[in-house]
Amino acid sequence: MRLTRALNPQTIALIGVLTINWLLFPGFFDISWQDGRLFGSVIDVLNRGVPVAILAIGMTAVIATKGVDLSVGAVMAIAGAVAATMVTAGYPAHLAVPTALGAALLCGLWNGILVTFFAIQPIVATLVLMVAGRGIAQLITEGSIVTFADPVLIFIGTGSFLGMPMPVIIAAGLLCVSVVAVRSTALGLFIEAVGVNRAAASLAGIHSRLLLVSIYTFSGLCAGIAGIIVAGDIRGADANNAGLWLELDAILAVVIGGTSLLGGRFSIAMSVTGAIIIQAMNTGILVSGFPPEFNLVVKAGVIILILLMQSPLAGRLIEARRNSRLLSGKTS
Amino acid sequence: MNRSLRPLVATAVIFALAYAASALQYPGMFSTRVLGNFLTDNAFLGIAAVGMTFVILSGGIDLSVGAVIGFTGVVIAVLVSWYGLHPLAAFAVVLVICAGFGAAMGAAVHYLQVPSFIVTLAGMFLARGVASVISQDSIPVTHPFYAAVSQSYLLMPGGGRISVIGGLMIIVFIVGALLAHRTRFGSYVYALGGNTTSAQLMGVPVARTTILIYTLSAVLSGLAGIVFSLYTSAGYPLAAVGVELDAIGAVVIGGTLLTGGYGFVFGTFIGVMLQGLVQTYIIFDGTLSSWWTKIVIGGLLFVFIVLQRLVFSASSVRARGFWKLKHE
Amino acid sequence: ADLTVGFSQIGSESGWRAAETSVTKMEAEKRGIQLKFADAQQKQENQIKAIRGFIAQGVDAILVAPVVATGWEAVLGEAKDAKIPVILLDRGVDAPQDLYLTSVASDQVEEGRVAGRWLVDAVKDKDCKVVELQGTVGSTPAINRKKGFEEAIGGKANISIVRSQTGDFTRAKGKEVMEGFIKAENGGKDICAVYAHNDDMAVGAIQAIKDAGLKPGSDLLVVSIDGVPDIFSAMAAGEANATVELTPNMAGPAFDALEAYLKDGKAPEKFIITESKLYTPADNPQGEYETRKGLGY
Amino acid sequence: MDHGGSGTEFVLEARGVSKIFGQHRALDGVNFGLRSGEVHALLGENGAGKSTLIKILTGAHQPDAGAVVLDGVSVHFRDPLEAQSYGIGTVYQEVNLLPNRSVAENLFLGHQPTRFGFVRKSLIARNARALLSRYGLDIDVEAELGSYSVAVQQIVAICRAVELSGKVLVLDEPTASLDKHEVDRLFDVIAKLKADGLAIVFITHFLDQVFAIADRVTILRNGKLIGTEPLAGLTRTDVVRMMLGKDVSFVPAVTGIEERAAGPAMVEFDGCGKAGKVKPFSVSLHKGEVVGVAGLLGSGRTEMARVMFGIDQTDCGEIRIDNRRVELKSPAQAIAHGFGFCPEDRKAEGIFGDLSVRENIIIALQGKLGWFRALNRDEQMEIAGKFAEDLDIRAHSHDMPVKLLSGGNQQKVILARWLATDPTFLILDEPTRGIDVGAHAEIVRTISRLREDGLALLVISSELDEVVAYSSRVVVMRDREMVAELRGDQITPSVIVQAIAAQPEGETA
Ligand SMILES: Nc1ncnc2c1ncn2[C@@H]1O[C@H](COP(=O)(O)OP(=O)(O)OP(=O)(O)O)[C@@H](O)[C@H]1O
Ligand SMILES: Nc1ncnc2c1ncn2[C@@H]1O[C@H](COP(=O)(O)OP(=O)(O)OP(=O)(O)O)[C@@H](O)[C@H]1O
Ligand SMILES: O[C@@H]1[C@@H](O)[C@H](O)OC[C@H]1O
Ligand SMILES: [Mg+2]
Ligand SMILES: [Mg+2]
Repeated sequence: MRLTRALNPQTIALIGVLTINWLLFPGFFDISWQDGRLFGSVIDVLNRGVPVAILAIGMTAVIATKGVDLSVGAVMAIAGAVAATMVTAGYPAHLAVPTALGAALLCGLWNGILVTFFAIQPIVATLVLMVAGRGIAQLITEGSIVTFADPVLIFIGTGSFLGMPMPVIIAAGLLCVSVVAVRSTALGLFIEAVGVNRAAASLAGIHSRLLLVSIYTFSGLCAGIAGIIVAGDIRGADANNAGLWLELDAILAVVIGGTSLLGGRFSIAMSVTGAIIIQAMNTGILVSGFPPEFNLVVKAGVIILILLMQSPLAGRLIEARRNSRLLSGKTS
Repeated sequence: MNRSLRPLVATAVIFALAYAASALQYPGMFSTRVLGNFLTDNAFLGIAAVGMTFVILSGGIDLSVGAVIGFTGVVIAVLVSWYGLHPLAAFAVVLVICAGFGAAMGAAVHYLQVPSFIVTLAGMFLARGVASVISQDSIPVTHPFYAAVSQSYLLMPGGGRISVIGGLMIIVFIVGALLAHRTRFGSYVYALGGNTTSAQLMGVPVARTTILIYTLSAVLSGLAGIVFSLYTSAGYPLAAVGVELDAIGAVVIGGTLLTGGYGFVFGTFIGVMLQGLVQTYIIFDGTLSSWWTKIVIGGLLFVFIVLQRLVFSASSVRARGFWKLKHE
Repeated sequence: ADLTVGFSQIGSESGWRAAETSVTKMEAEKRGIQLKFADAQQKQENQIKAIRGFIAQGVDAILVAPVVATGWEAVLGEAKDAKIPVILLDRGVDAPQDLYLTSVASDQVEEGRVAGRWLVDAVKDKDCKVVELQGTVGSTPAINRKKGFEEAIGGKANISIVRSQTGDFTRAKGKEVMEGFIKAENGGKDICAVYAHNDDMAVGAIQAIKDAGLKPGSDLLVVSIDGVPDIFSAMAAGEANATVELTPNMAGPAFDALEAYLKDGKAPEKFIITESKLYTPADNPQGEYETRKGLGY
Repeated sequence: MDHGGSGTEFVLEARGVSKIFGQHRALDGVNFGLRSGEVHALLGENGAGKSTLIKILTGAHQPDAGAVVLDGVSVHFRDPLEAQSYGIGTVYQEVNLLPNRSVAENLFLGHQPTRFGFVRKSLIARNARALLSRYGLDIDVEAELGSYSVAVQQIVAICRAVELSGKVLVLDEPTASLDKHEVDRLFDVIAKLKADGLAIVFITHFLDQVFAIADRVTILRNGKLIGTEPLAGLTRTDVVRMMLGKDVSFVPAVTGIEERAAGPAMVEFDGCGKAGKVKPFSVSLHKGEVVGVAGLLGSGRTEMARVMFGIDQTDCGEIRIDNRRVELKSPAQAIAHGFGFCPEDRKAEGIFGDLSVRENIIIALQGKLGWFRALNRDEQMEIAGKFAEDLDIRAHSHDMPVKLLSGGNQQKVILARWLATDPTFLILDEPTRGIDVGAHAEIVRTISRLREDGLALLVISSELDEVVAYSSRVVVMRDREMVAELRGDQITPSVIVQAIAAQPEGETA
């Protein structure tokens, strides 16, 4: 039982991608200790996978409620822009970071209100901020890349703790906190209930509106954290490019992780695994030396493979074989 | 008036009002020239949006649209410029390729039961990817046929032009509307959007219909790619990035529900025109910075959606009465 | 002399382009030209729409920074029919030359060559493995800068490009790709130089090099293109070795040519090529940084 | 697997059909034969496999073993469309057609007449009107189906199936949401079709209806065939015994349960109502009391319950609990006061299809406890196990998705959900709809037991026998208005029927 659960399609896919990376680049698993931190391709996969992984944490909750949040990329840009402009204007990081997170929170709240109280379909409601949000971010930076030297922000993006890159620590922390929050309280059950049948959830006494608004707000918050990390990483806020198209990667991560876009059952940890799979693939392309024009084709191929593996069809084929065995076993 | 037509009429009225308001501010916008430009400049978007309408009506989504446009352009350019094929022959070839591509996506959606969002996302990567593998550079198409097409147009009074591609878009909209509202296939599309299980039990050929829907969307994206190629006389793998989002926006602004089952092809036309109007207005204004442009586009999208929401709920509260509001 | 000029800009994808936009606005203001600005958000179709919109409004001239080279014939023809002069900024087009008044642009192939020649001089006869950070796959500057650089190092057996990937012209991707290169090339010890198609990617790469415990500027040479402020501050810190300037002031020469043309019908030169000037630490990087800081990069 | 074209008396036949879902054998070597010109009732407990069998017969499921034989020839229907093309029309259980399309389109979807490839809309509308008028339904056929009540939708579904059935008509619980008048009409139609030589399969849990129209019955239990017999020789008790494998004393014939008006009321709705939905009504309940609510379809019973549960907020009057005035702004508040509500539309408002039986049972309790006081798995298991046992919920595992349970078991799960919250006041809207005789009796018994335990219950039901059996008072609704409150001796089916049918005072027929 334990073993079969560990051997889910996601784990197999991750192992597969890592193995291919290793075949293409034998040094893939080499890890060394350098300047007080771990150093190697595998660490890069984790570190670079962080923004999508963090987005995916929030996105999982949103998708579990049958929604989707297209604005996370833009919200990342906003958070980065706020933090960067504040520190360059001389505010200390301990003020800039909360303000940036607050801005991201507000963005999420806005989405939540549109979805819940205006009853606008999530994909459209968040499309608004996806388009306008990047504009807002650029408005804050006035179109330029705001470079900063604030040590705290830079530490958030590039520092390390116990040898691990700071972003990985933050993501791991967020993962733990959110898994505990949903699984050791009734939150997870409520989220699934609202995603499966919102009308029934309301009748069962679940405050579904409050829950939905909180979840979009949480997704905004996650995007804010990712935005600050990305800004800290390059020591600057690039409003035009930060988080560009990452919403698609985040959704993809969630789906690869096995959460259905139709809402209901979800697993945050699996979504994070999905994010790591995507990054392993990207890093694999980088170290393997493929010409860049093949990047998208490779990506498409891997996605198709993973989805084939996960498809209910595969499950049904297995089931059909088992049933016919069961039945023939009976007659004999 | 038929109640279900109300959102459509509302959208049309919003467009008329918005156009009147912009024309008051910039009288130059009220000319056949600008109207003609609306048609020509949005032809590829409009054609792709018709396909998107079908997909959305059926409860799905197609993210591969922009990539297919880019891919089509590159293939046409390669066939015409490198292999000397006549453009019409090249068009036929790409439409067949697109049909196969769409059918494969539809089959994946149906048989593998993978959400269309993901299938078409993979399709998007694949189409863009193959296009850039074929050529990274933009390839010019120089062929007398292209010149002839771009020089043929209907002159309207006031100097406006209805170009071949603008006319083609109108034809696609008419055919699309007939297909959606007047054929069995159309009713199957709505049936899928209403409730797939019911549709299946009622005898709708779900597999065939799903495959046809994505085939139609891909073929129309291919046609949009042909139009784009005529529009720019070139093929470029990065062409039409993000057009799928514009198309989704047009469909939704046009009153079609993203959850499927409700909407009109003609609404999409108004949606496309509204987006064209917003862009033209911003250009006439000419003072918006890069960022204000984005903010204003997002803001207007918001306004249109909210307006529509209001109209839609106004029309449903009264007529659906007491027993449908339950589901809140 | 109240001129109205429409300007169709590609977008705001890089620091350099933001600077070009703001310099263009400043130049217009300086001359009392009313500038109608349209941001195309990276899409050619939007640029065509914008040009059509400018024609419908009857502007006096149009500036375009074309996102791709192809596909302009029809719309430029319309501008010509409407007798509106068009000036191309910073990138060229594949269209008959009579369709535009002039083109103010750098020679992107030359930019690549300048960078390449600098490297050839810098490494002399030493063996040098170069990693290349390309711009957006398929964009003209990426294609041309690659070509120019390869030309310049062409005859040299000791210099070779060992890895080349796209960094999408952004810092973040530049950093990520460089990290990959470092891992793939023996912790970066085998790499002798980085060539980035723009400074933003180079800035990202410099950070990746530092993170790997190597010294950019000495362990690995860094050469790139654009001349944005941040690369000068890196140069001042000894972390970058050379950049090829791409001036954001394309509009100045363009407006000069336009004004002369409108005044006495003097057709300007068809191609006004801006200088692709090489800057190295010898060129007072700190001073360059200060002068550029306020230009909206 | 081909059984060849040997002559047979049956139009449609299942031979040794088996179907396995996951680990569960829903059908096990079942034989079933259908003759022309007969009404064949298919009976069995909830979850016996009736719906599964007809889904296999009509191409909606594929059998894992065995064969479907049409006119003596083994067939493999790929999908319902193919079955339709052979003249098999079906009303599936709980399928609501397409709420987003017009009535006319729902009737003719898939075989709309066309000209030059275009659908002939006006012809379809005309045909639709003609078809529906045969059932006495005169509605706008171009309006969306979803804008009509469940009853209307059910009739449309039946019309559609009849229209498609050249040979075989299959009706899976078609009468669950119809009232007597409409059922009678349906039976007239069935009689006519039978005379025309159609073969008709009829599934229901109303034994009266079986005895009214069926010629033969086939009984399934636990996926196995118990037998097929002519109805003529059978009594109700025989049928029930075959279905359940044991005897059941059906609804105890007690009437006139004594009122507990002594002492103060526990909950009082005093002049509550909601404009446009239900006119002001006054109902009060004491501990240990069941108030029945009777009325025709659409008389506003559900709307009354919704106001009572805080789903719709009353816009007049006041609500008192133990003589203290309270506001009910949401179901959550009502639940906090000890209320519970089993909705009528089980699928749309009741069950969480993808969640497990266990989660479906504990969810309201958890909702009451809040986000932080989470029940752990063992606690959940214990609660689910207890109530599943109390209510005899048949699920092979409490971790299986509830959507895989049969309808009756789903209904019991929802009841269990509310019992788990230890309520003081429970509102049940049509709790026995679609439930088999055994479960039906059990639910009626449960209601009585809960009453004895001191709960106050408000039970909406269309089955007057049942209402009479457990109510100490009966509220009658008509035209969204509470028109009578019957007590004591007045609680008999005939008095209730009179109250339902009477014209309001001062009005003439
Ligand atoms: N798709 C499915 N997957 C798994 N199990 C299923 C599925 N459909 C039905 N079952 C199971 O098969 C059994 C038979 O179900 P079926 O719906 O045929 O019962 P039924 O006799 O029609 O009951 P009811 O009277 O409640 O409608 C039940 O135990 C049910 O849980
Ligand atoms: N068959 C119908 N025809 C017309 N109107 C209907 C019908 N069914 C319901 N309605 C409308 O819905 C209102 C309230 O319905 P509600 O569901 O509360 O009634 P109900 O008595 O609970 O009936 P049901 O037993 O079907 O639930 C009615 O007053 C009526 O206006
Ligand atoms: O960095 C610049 C890039 O963003 C732009 O698109 O073209 C010129 C480049 O130098
Ligand atoms: Mg059934
Ligand atoms: Mg009711």
